Amino acid sequence: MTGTETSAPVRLRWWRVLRRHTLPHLSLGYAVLAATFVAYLVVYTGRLQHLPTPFDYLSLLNTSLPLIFVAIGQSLVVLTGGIDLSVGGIVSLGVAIVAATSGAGVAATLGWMVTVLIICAACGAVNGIIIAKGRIAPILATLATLSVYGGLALKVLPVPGGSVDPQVRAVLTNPDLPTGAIWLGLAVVGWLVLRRTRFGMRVFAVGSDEASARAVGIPAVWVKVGVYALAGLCCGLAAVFYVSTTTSGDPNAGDPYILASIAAVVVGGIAFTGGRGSALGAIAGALALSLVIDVLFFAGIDPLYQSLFQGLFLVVAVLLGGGVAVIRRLRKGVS
Amino acid sequence: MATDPDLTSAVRASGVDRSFGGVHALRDASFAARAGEIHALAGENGAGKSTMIKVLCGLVRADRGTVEILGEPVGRVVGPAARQRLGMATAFQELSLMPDLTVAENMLLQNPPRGRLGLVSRRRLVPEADALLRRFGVDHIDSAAVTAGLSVAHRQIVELVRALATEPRILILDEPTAALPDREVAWLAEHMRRLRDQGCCVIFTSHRWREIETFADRVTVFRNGTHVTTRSRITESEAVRLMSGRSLAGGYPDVTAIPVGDSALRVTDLRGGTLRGVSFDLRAGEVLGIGGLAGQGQRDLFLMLFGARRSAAGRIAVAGRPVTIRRPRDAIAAGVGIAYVPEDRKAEGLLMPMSIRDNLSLATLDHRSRLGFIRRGAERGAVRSIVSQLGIGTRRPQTQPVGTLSGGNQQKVLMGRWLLTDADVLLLFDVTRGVDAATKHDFYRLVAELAGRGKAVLLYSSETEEIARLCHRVLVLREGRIAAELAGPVGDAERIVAASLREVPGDRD
Amino acid sequence: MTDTGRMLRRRWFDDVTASTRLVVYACAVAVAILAVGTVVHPGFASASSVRAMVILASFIGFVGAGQMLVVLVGGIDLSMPWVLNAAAIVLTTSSLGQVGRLPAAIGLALGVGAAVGFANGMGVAWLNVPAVVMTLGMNGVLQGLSLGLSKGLTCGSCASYVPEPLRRLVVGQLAGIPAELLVWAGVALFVSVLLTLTTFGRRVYAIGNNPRAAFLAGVPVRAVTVTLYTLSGMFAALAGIALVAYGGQASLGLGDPYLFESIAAVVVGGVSILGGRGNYIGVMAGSVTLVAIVTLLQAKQVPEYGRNIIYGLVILTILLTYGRERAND
Amino acid sequence: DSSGEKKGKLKIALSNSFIGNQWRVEMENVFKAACAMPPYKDEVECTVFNAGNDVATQTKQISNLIAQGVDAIVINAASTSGLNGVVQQACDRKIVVVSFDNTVDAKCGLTVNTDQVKFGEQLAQFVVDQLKGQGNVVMVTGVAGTGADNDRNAGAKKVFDANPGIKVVATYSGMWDSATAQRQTAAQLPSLPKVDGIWVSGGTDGVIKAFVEAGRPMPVAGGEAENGFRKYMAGVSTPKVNGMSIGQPPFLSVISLELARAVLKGTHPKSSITIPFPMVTSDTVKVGETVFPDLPDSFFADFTDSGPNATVVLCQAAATAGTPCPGTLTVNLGS
Ligand SMILES: Nc1ncnc2c1ncn2[C@@H]1O[C@H](COP(=O)(O)OP(=O)(O)OP(=O)(O)O)[C@@H](O)[C@H]1O
Ligand SMILES: Nc1ncnc2c1ncn2[C@@H]1O[C@H](COP(=O)(O)OP(=O)(O)OP(=O)(O)O)[C@@H](O)[C@H]1O
Ligand SMILES: O[C@@H]1[C@@H](O)[C@H](O)OC[C@H]1O
Ligand SMILES: [Mg+2]
Ligand SMILES: [Mg+2]
Repeated sequence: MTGTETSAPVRLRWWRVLRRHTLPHLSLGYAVLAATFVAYLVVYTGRLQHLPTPFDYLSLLNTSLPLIFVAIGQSLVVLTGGIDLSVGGIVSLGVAIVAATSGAGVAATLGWMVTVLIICAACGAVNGIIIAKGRIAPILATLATLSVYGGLALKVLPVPGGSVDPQVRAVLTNPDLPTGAIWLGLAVVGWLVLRRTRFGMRVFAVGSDEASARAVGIPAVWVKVGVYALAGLCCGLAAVFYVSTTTSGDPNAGDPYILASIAAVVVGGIAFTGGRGSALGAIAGALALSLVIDVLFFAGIDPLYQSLFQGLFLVVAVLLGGGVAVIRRLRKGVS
Repeated sequence: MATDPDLTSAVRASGVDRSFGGVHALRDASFAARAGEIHALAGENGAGKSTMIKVLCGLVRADRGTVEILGEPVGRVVGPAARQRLGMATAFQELSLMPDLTVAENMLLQNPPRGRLGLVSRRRLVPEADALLRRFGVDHIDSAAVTAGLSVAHRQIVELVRALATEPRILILDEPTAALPDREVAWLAEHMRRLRDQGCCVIFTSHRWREIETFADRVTVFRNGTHVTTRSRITESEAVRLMSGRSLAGGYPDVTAIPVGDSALRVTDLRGGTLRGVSFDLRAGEVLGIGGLAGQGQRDLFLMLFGARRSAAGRIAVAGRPVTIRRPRDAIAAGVGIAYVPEDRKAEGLLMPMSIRDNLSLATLDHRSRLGFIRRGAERGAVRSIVSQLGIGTRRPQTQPVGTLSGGNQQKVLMGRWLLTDADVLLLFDVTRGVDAATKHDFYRLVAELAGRGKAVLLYSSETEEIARLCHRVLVLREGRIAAELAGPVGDAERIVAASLREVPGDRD
Repeated sequence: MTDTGRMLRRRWFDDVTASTRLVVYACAVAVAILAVGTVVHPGFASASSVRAMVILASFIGFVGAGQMLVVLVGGIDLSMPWVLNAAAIVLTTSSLGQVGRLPAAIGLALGVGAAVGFANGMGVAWLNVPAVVMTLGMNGVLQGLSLGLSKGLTCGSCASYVPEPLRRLVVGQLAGIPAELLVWAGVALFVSVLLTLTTFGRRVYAIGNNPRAAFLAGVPVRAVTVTLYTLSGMFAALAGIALVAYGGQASLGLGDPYLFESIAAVVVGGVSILGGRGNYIGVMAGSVTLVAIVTLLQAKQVPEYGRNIIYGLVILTILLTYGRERAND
Repeated sequence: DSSGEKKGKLKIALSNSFIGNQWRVEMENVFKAACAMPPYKDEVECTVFNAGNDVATQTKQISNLIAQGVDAIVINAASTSGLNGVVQQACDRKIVVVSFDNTVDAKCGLTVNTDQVKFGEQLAQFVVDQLKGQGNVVMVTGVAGTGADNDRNAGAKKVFDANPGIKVVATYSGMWDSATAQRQTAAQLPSLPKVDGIWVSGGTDGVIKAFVEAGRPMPVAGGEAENGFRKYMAGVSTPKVNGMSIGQPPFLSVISLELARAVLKGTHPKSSITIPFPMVTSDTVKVGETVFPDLPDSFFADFTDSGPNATVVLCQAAATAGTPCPGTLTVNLGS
């Protein structure tokens, strides 16, 4: 085995990299997404006697976008070995600001949206500084800032409300055209680019072993601050898309994203110990989690039992991932 | 003469203090090394060698004192990156490779190949890393492999190549040879000399005096965090005296008397992992060495005998009775008891923040408990007696965290844990790795004494010399099989090396 | 001072381990908040006020006990809210308010907690499911089962009151001391003895500090882990029993506030979230601290948003004071 | 599934947000019961869905309902404003949308609700009247950031501010949950002066229990329609409490169902409905009609309207088990 590989022609190298390095990280999220999608097609056609229509795909995409962005942010953080509970607070704050400032024309709205991105990134950076400079475990630091950012959201927008300009909506989450797909594509490209920057490599290095990363001269503190700031930015994007799909804001909007984003990251196959995984997996995970809701819907599950199936889905998805890993290990033999 | 006043110093540290919590790692320590020399830094475990190195390379901030690199004071600026820009490269004692990255990523992390748009070209990572490995003659390492899957020796090589490849003006290697097989040690020496000859300042640490003697142009000795002396010639016995403040009692124990005890551990056709059928019989009172090149199945053998890794097939009998060992608990309880002392005390042995007592009694809690409650009096007694028996340097064994002990004392605590189990079969896996000379000799005496008391010892060491000098008999492993059995005291390490190489195996593990 | 005296003092100080120091800090914070409270809001630290707060803290203390046990081995239990709720529902619907059925009902409720905890433990220890996932999923499973099987608590038997003796145990007095506090003291004694005097406790800390080393020293890592999650489930159930006794009847959503509270109490109590360090006295102090902060903010009529902000900032301050990890340069 | 489906049956779906309290369960139960009673039994095909307190999930459910081609959607929303986007899409496809309780802002949808500001006002006025304009009052509010909480609080504030003799000595949130309200009250009471009146947005029985446990004299109480509160009002539980109880009636779902049906059949104009809230005082509360000793404290007692002008009359089994009541159901949309 080893012998053939060392003398393998160069053209096989990409496959070697793919198999050893890329595939194992991507497989779980993709497999779960594929399985969920098949289940969706089955229950959908079973119920409605026809395949899903563009309308279904569009609304699936548009409603998933906020979770997808939060999940990307969460996956960056988890890749460094951390966790961010404050995503709920940051999304709420972003939503509150966009909603509270809406109705002042397209230009003003866009201006505020950019401002929101900056504010959310700043919130994330504050997390990063507390964690990296203050040396506080991420789960604890973000538990505290969750409360702070959530409080600010309530202050900014005491009652749900606001609106979004139809022109803005047509660009972000057009209900009739697949603009959402473009944004999703941009998110994927963004990740692929980030992964190929020195910063991106450093994120993995810090997540894999922070002490070693520091020893080889990687500024671990600033890498982490950067990662949390990026996570904040992702929450800001999620907030913008949230307001765009729902056409208004709610100061508690972010709450469901805390556990959902963690679940997406898990289903996406990113290791909680850091250093292993891909945001693309988390995107797949987020889509799968969104699809499960539709599967349950069309399967006609008694609403009282819905969370039972969602809980089972989570555990089973990860168990399957574990099973895949075990099989892969067995096939490779003990090394 | 305390400090070298040489003005041509490539690195110079003076009056450096550094403490961690209550532990003074360095006190008023000074160190200087010139360009164009190989400079060894010697001292017992905990003498402050690694801390000094970390201060030099900017990883640890000095509480007090000054550092100059190539004649420029660097103030108290911290950050290895700044030093790297000055041409300094370091390979650390606790390796600094990221386990989840590939070898290629680890090697090129700081300066990855760029493709279009200035982005990192992931396609060119592996070929470029391969080229580097080839340049240093170690292309048997797969640069596309995830680092965590590599053997310690291979990881050490990658760490070294990464440092060497920068063609540094100052190269610092902290215990580079501790995990290296002899052949790779020679490989490293060659590169150190080449760089020295090109005018590089090479600094390294080692606990193997032979290496210091043969490689180093000058030696600096540290003791208790301070500079003791810097000389170009120094004998081993004098060095040991300078390092420890005491002189070495004897060298290796006498192992000529061949024990004739009963079978303590009989292994028949053990397979699994890298093992492809290993059989032997270890007798009471015998020290049996396991030799061979690195990665020939030694580690798997020890782990499987102890139940820490699953075997695929094979039979094990302890004191003549067949036993099934699925997990360490089975091994501890098997017949007369099996004990395993690992080489990596930080990862596999000790609970650093917990007390010496807690660490010592962990494997024998059930012996000293009633209805699940720990019998504190009995525990205290047992701890006290083992502390004095092994001469563990502590005054508060019941409460002092084991992490505050020096490395040698930590290793003794780990040994003590297993002595408390009173197991008759001891699996000692490279227990002297990174242990200073004085403590090493304590261990040699202890091994001989245990064997003398009728214990059966299976011993592996990355220093072939130790196997040759400590064991009554040696089995040489090659590709998961016993390639040779050298009966009687081997005495000369060359015989083991020769047996390991007789049929030169491919470079793989 | 004599030499021996100085030596004794020194010895004592040296032996104060990091973990003990954290307990002292945690208690100091609780006292400090009460002191600040008295200054800004007279009567805040009166006997009756403190008593009321401590009783409320005991509920957090129960979930905190379970959370601490799993955190000690580097785990986490996110299934607390619905384990708690399920136990409360099981208790009322099986006791039907009758004293005679009480022992069985309590046993059943604790049994549900234990069973769920056991399942969590098996998933984490044997199937290698990350604790976050296993317990989060289990929370959903329990929510679905509780809602579905009790039909949303609208059934006739669901109306049952908690049998009176159990109610008295939470709201009554024993020799002038609220009985609930005696229960809490009992829990504290149990957890502390378990962790400090038994072989089990020693093994828990060993696993928390270095699971690989503990395993190689013969510690049954999986068995201990499963036991801890089982205990965690039982403590969540105990909190459910106590809460339903306190309020008289079960309701849906009873456990919701206790997820983050249990984690917050554990960390304010000086337990390392990475495992291996901490003890229950600190968690008790942490529980009191959390209740005191909220009570004080409400007493000052701070609006909701302000309460959230200040609560977060206070916890951050506490963390920055003694929750920091070791510097690495 | 679709076997019993007759051509011409109206498809009406209930999309509820969260199901974390008993009010919601009853609300769904009476909806299901109504659907199983004539005339709905023969004319309407009903379905029920829960989304949890998550706007994205509810949005997806409503999208799926649109895809299914339902005729009308009855909504209790996770957010006042968060569903505007998808509701608009439903309207665009000529689906009748009726929201109730937590209503939706979207202009195109119809609403069925009580007047929440008046709700707060009336309870406050009762407390003020009973105290003859003099005394200390405690306000226990609901879930911050929701429309109903804000409206109720605003109504109460207006009344209390207008009466200088009334002093609000404490305001805190009971989260519309009896257990939480009880705990918060227990914590506050020791440091409060004599309390003469309480105004509770939800969780009233919990607040009263806290007074009982603290051995405090029982204040005048204005609160929600929890069965537990009414037990105190009726003297079924001791002590007897002098109070007024206003309920948000769970049968809002049934009225919404009827409104949707009537609009679809063209028998009612497309207009929203405000119904009077059922209200009882300690003098008018009646065992078996507005309070039920055998049902849980957390049960909402107003599952049916009563009196000669009742909008809708339902039996107990409809609320507890979702089983149909005997006879035909008449819903009076008249006011
Ligand atoms: N990060 C740290 N935290 C606490 N103590 C430390 C730390 N680093 C080093 N020490 C302590 O400082 C002292 C000096 O350690 P150092 O690693 O410099 O010794 P060394 O000479 O390199 O020993 P060895 O030969 O075992 O590598 C030891 O007592 C060690 O326990
Ligand atoms: N920290 C660890 N490192 C490596 N392997 C581990 C570790 N913990 C558990 N294992 C694996 O788990 C297996 C059993 O571990 P453990 O002794 O903890 O189980 P146990 O609870 O004693 O089992 P049983 O319930 O069957 O007695 C071992 O074979 C080993 O492969
Ligand atoms: O309107 C409220 C309803 O939304 C909630 O679910 O239960 C209590 C009611 O007052
Ligand atoms: Mg060292
Ligand atoms: Mg076991």
